[in-house]
Amino acid sequence: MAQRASKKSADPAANQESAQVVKDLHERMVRIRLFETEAGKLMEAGRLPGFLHLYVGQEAVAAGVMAALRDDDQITSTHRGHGHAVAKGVGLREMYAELYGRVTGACLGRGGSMHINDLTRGMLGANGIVGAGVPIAVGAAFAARYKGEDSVAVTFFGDGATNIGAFHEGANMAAILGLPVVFVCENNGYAEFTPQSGHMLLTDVADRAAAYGMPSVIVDGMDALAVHRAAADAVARARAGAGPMMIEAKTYRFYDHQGVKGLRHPYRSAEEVAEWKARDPIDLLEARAVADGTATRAELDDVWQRTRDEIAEAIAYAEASPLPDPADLLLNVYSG
Amino acid sequence: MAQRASKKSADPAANQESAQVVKDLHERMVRIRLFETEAGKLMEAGRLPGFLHLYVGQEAVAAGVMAALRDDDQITSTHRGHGHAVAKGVGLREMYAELYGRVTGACLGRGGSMHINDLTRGMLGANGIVGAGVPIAVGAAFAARYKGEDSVAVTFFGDGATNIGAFHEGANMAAILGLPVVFVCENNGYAEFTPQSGHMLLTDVADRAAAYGMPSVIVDGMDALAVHRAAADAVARARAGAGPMMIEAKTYRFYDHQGVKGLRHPYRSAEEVAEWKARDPIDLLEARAVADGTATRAELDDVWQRTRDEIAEAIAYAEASPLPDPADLLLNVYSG
Amino acid sequence: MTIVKEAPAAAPNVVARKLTYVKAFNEGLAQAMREDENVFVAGEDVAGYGGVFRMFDNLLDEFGPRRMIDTPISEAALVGLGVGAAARGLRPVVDLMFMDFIGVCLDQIVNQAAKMKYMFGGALSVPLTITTASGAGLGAAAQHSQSLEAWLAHVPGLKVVMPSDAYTAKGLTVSAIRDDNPVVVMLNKVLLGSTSEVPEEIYGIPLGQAHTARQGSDVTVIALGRMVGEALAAADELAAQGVEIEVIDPRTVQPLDTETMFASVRRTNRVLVVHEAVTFGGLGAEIAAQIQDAAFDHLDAPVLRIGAPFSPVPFSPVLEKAYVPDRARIAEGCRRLLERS
Amino acid sequence: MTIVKEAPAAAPNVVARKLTYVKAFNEGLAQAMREDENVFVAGEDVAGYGGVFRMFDNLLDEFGPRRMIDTPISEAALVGLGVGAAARGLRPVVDLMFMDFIGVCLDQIVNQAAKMKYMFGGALSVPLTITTASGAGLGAAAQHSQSLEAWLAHVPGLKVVMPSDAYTAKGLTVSAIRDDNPVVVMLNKVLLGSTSEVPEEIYGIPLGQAHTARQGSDVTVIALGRMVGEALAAADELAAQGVEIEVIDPRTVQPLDTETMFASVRRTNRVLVVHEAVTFGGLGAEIAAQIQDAAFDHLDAPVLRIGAPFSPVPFSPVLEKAYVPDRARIAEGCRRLLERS
Ligand SMILES: Cc1ncc(C[n+]2csc(CCOP(=O)(O)OP(=O)(O)O)c2C)c(N)n1
Ligand SMILES: Cc1ncc(C[n+]2csc(CCOP(=O)(O)OP(=O)(O)O)c2C)c(N)n1
Ligand SMILES: [Mg+2]
Ligand SMILES: [Mg+2]
Repeated sequence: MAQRASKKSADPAANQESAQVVKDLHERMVRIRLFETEAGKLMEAGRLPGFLHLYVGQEAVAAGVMAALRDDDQITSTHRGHGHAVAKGVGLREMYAELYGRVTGACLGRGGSMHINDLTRGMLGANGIVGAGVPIAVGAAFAARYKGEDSVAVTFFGDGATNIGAFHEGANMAAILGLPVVFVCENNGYAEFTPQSGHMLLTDVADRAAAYGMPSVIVDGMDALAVHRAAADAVARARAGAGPMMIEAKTYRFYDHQGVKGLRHPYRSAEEVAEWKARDPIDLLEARAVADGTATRAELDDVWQRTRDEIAEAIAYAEASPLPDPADLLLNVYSG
Repeated sequence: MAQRASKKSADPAANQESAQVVKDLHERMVRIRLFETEAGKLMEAGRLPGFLHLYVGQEAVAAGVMAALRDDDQITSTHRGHGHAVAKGVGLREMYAELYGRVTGACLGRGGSMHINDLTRGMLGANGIVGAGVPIAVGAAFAARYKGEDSVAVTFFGDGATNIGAFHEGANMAAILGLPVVFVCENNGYAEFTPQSGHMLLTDVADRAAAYGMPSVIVDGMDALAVHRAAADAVARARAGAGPMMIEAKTYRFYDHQGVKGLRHPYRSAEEVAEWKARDPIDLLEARAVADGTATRAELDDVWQRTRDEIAEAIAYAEASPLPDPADLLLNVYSG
Repeated sequence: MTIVKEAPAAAPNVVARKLTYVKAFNEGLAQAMREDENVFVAGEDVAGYGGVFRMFDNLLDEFGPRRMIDTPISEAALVGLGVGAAARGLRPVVDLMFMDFIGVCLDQIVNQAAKMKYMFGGALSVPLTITTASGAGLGAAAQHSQSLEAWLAHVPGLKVVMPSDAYTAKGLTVSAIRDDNPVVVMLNKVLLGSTSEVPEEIYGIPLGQAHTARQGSDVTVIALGRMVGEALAAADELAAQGVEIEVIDPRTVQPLDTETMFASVRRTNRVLVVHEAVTFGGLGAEIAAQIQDAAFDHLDAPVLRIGAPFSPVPFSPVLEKAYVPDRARIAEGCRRLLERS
Repeated sequence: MTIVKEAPAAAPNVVARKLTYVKAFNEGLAQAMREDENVFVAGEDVAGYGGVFRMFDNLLDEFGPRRMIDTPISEAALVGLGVGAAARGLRPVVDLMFMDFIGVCLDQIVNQAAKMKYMFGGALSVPLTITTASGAGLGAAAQHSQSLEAWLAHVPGLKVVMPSDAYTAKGLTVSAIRDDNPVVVMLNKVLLGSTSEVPEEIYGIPLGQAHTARQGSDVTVIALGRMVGEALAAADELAAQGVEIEVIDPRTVQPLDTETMFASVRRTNRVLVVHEAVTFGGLGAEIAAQIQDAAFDHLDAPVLRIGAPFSPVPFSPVLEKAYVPDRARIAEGCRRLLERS
């Protein structure tokens, strides 16, 4: 049975959290939110090619986990990877430039949304194949241990992804090899348009960890501090050599599976959407921060404003960037 | 947590088992044992091409499960499939002829040991790919329900096979679709030469069933009656529409992973082998049958003798059978 | 784009009606489901949502949850479900969404579905249809844009069709479902919204029969899937310059109707093969190898192949456009062939 | 079988020493592990047992459990482990035992390992080596006997080598490990026990460089993997009849050294390509397509392809023997080519 950490976050102990951490989480979340809402607008305006799987609503998970990581810790991500990349510190300019397909992009315009990566930040890539990032993170953790480093690897995946073989194989592999991998399931209740109840019989994805002899914990994925505490524990555990662990963060996506379309869609009831929106992870953190005096409204607003400016600048950079040269079609197919 | 059914078999209630069932189980086990030991000898003598993964030691599982099935119930099997085929009623002549690569074989000589099948007996094939039979059984169960029939599908797999994606996906698929599939894990403690402790952290494979919301039971895989009772329960449950269930049978193979070589090999200790051999499933059943008066020694011996004759005849048939004609190389690649 | 349409035998009074490629597929599937109670559909979001490409729209309403099955993201189990159900007499249609995902379930397609009949000594058939969307052109990048027909056509026991327009999307799908073998239906993502005339009643298009989409005497262009339309456009352009291109649409790439190709090449003496897949190891290689053998004495120039360069599919539209073959490259290829004495 | 051996540059005093194919592989791997601390091996039963084909014998003793990793039966995770470790600077060697198993892990090979560098804009390299045993001839039937090089060679970003003897088994393995790209080493099961001269010290064989195993003026035979030995045997037989066959061993099928082939064909004017894989869509198609293009005016006969018939690999030895190409069929093919004016 997975441990439930969600309770903890209602605990008065939460108030002890250092103001530093709260501000860090807030900043990461705001960056993600603005990056994504602006990307959504650009897409609606027909300015971006390809697909976008927006992360809006799930910011507490990326922020909470990434705040527990070092630059040399590695992550593997999913089709819904912008939030992870932003939170891990990938440059906004390079990210937008990539969405625009510019040569200054994170993938030189070759990869697009689903392949954003930054090796200097330990971002081992978004991934277009559901579940495929899981074994890759296991390999990254293997390399860290092999080289005698104490970095860890974190792999993000959705509720739907836990039904694919690569997840199962990767989890068992990490467990039997005792590798420093943290498995973060972002359970947003849906795999595309199929509710969790339509793709598995379990209520808690975390219960799958037991099949690998792996401990697990369930957190409120709208509560950045709760996620952060759980992640810090799991990361510390992994770093200390105690092996992998799974975190299930219960969360929700505020936009459609792909694109922005809006919140309501036949597959989700208006009530359900409203309930989750009422627990917007940024609102929650801000309200708490203001209530307990960790930050003033003005300070928080300042973060939004600074980030807005940075985003506008990044978009302008992307738009001004040159396109790749078709003469370079074969660039980087092979090394050497 | 998996239910433990192994206790039950020590229960005095076991004695109530009808003599009919005991004799049925005995006969199936003897057939398997003799089929396999003779096949092993033929292989050692260089008379059979290809590989042989012998089932000796695990007879109680195939016999116990198959005695709970009807002809229209379907099974999918593994690389170690002879025991399942014999117990499901596939003809010994066709099986030997197949091992010899004769045109009278179960696969017309095209498939060999790892593809023996008999659709008239619900034997949907051995399989050379670990785990691949699992989703196929799920499909067979789907077809039964779709057609409004009440047959069930049983899929056999090893401890090692539960680490592969297809097992995971198939188990979850059966669970979410509520299909009449019985998952039988023959846990013989090894995946080739790797002990269970080297490929998973769990002691009981059955604990993996919980990841799919599937009930499970653990039985003594050397006790044919215990296996049979567990299988009868699971089959009845599935037939009644209550969905899939997993049975873990703890068992052991008396020969090497492939071929016969003998019992001892560096990867298994002599003590371990001796302990398991002391619990030979046929000896156990025979001892109990004689002790409680279900059968006389003479009756049991008669089964051995009759089976021996039948096997000798089947081998003679196989040896006398013609080889396939190379002119027919393209036979059965396509239908129609 | 003009395609010589085969009138279905049983339909003399068909009124010309245009349908999109995806609607034609959908109509063929629905009719095949009406025709045979044993046909069902399984895949991710095929039922409740109607498929991410709208391929399965309205089918849940008509056929209900018994025959329209939403599955978890478990492609190996999904194809396996189809194999097991087909082995037991049903006619499953399983959908793989993007063709690029076959890497996670190829064992079930290649080692199970395709080989089962053979390995089992003919004891059963596996009338399984696998539908999937292939092709580049939507900025979907390297893991969502591939054309992998060369892998599948190399597998004994499989059949593979590549509809090139709405008419073939419907007819080939119907034939795939009616066929007793595993058949992969490779729809093309860019074509989904394209229209052509489609008869209303159910019709099949014979598998393994190529179609001469345009007749011409100067160069034979053999084009796969979406490239058929590009070849026809190139032919229009060249016709204005007095060059007559013959365009052959194989429709089925396994089995491949090479006789139609040979006959054409023996008349035109020049041939170009074009597909979206990377050239190296693509189906064009097989076609070229067969033609140079069968029509050796008839060729005035080597068989010319046009495909993608040897790289993953790039994301940036400016690169993707340069990557995928198009009418301009086909026309230029034809001109090059004609220059060769 | 006699093969012209390249003397490694750095080894002037090598004493002729024969080794089996599998031992040569093993020696090359061990030396590569000694050379580079970042090389490790992972796979099923590779450590404790030394591999089911004895490919990894004694490596656990020398390199210990840190560098020799037994894994669960989880090929997707196994290859993924290699991809992730390679992305982080190690040089993993992951073993897939039978090549037929790639169907369960092709996504990690094709969509991850092969495309990662490209998709990531060149941010990293994936120096991953995948070893596996391919080929028919052991009565292992349809799911344990395939030669699937055509699939892999069709994938941009991958390299693929097919050692044809002990010498190349060692040298190509070493080069695969030293290479900064994902390389699949396709060993041949039937050759495992065959011997040839193998230098003791570590040496690489350049990837993408074909080797002329025998010179001749009448027909060029391009043979893959085990077929090289068969071609050389056929050449011996034909030499006795006064026909001189040139035998080319591509060694690497991706990238493919076509220049060596073209040069040969321009001299012999007749060419035969032979491989174990089914002919349709096999690598012979690509080779034939390229040769008919590059040497169009030099061919006295169409490029002839010899491969397996379009069927899964049969079990019964009498069928398997008829199925796999051999020296007799190669010799007969050469004669047919020579008959053609
Ligand atoms: C192997 C594979 N199958 C299917 C898809 C198509 N697909 C992309 S995202 C997605 C749903 C994923 O659900 P989940 O893991 O819960 O992540 P979420 O989208 O909710 O973040 C699917 C089915 C894919 N990309 N890869
Ligand atoms: C996908 C795949 N990987 C590896 C193998 C090689 N292989 C055959 S049997 C086997 C071990 C299976 O172990 P288990 O499932 O416990 O069955 P057992 O042999 O013990 O009956 C392996 C690794 C295979 N056939 N298929
Ligand atoms: Mg989800
Ligand atoms: Mg086992």
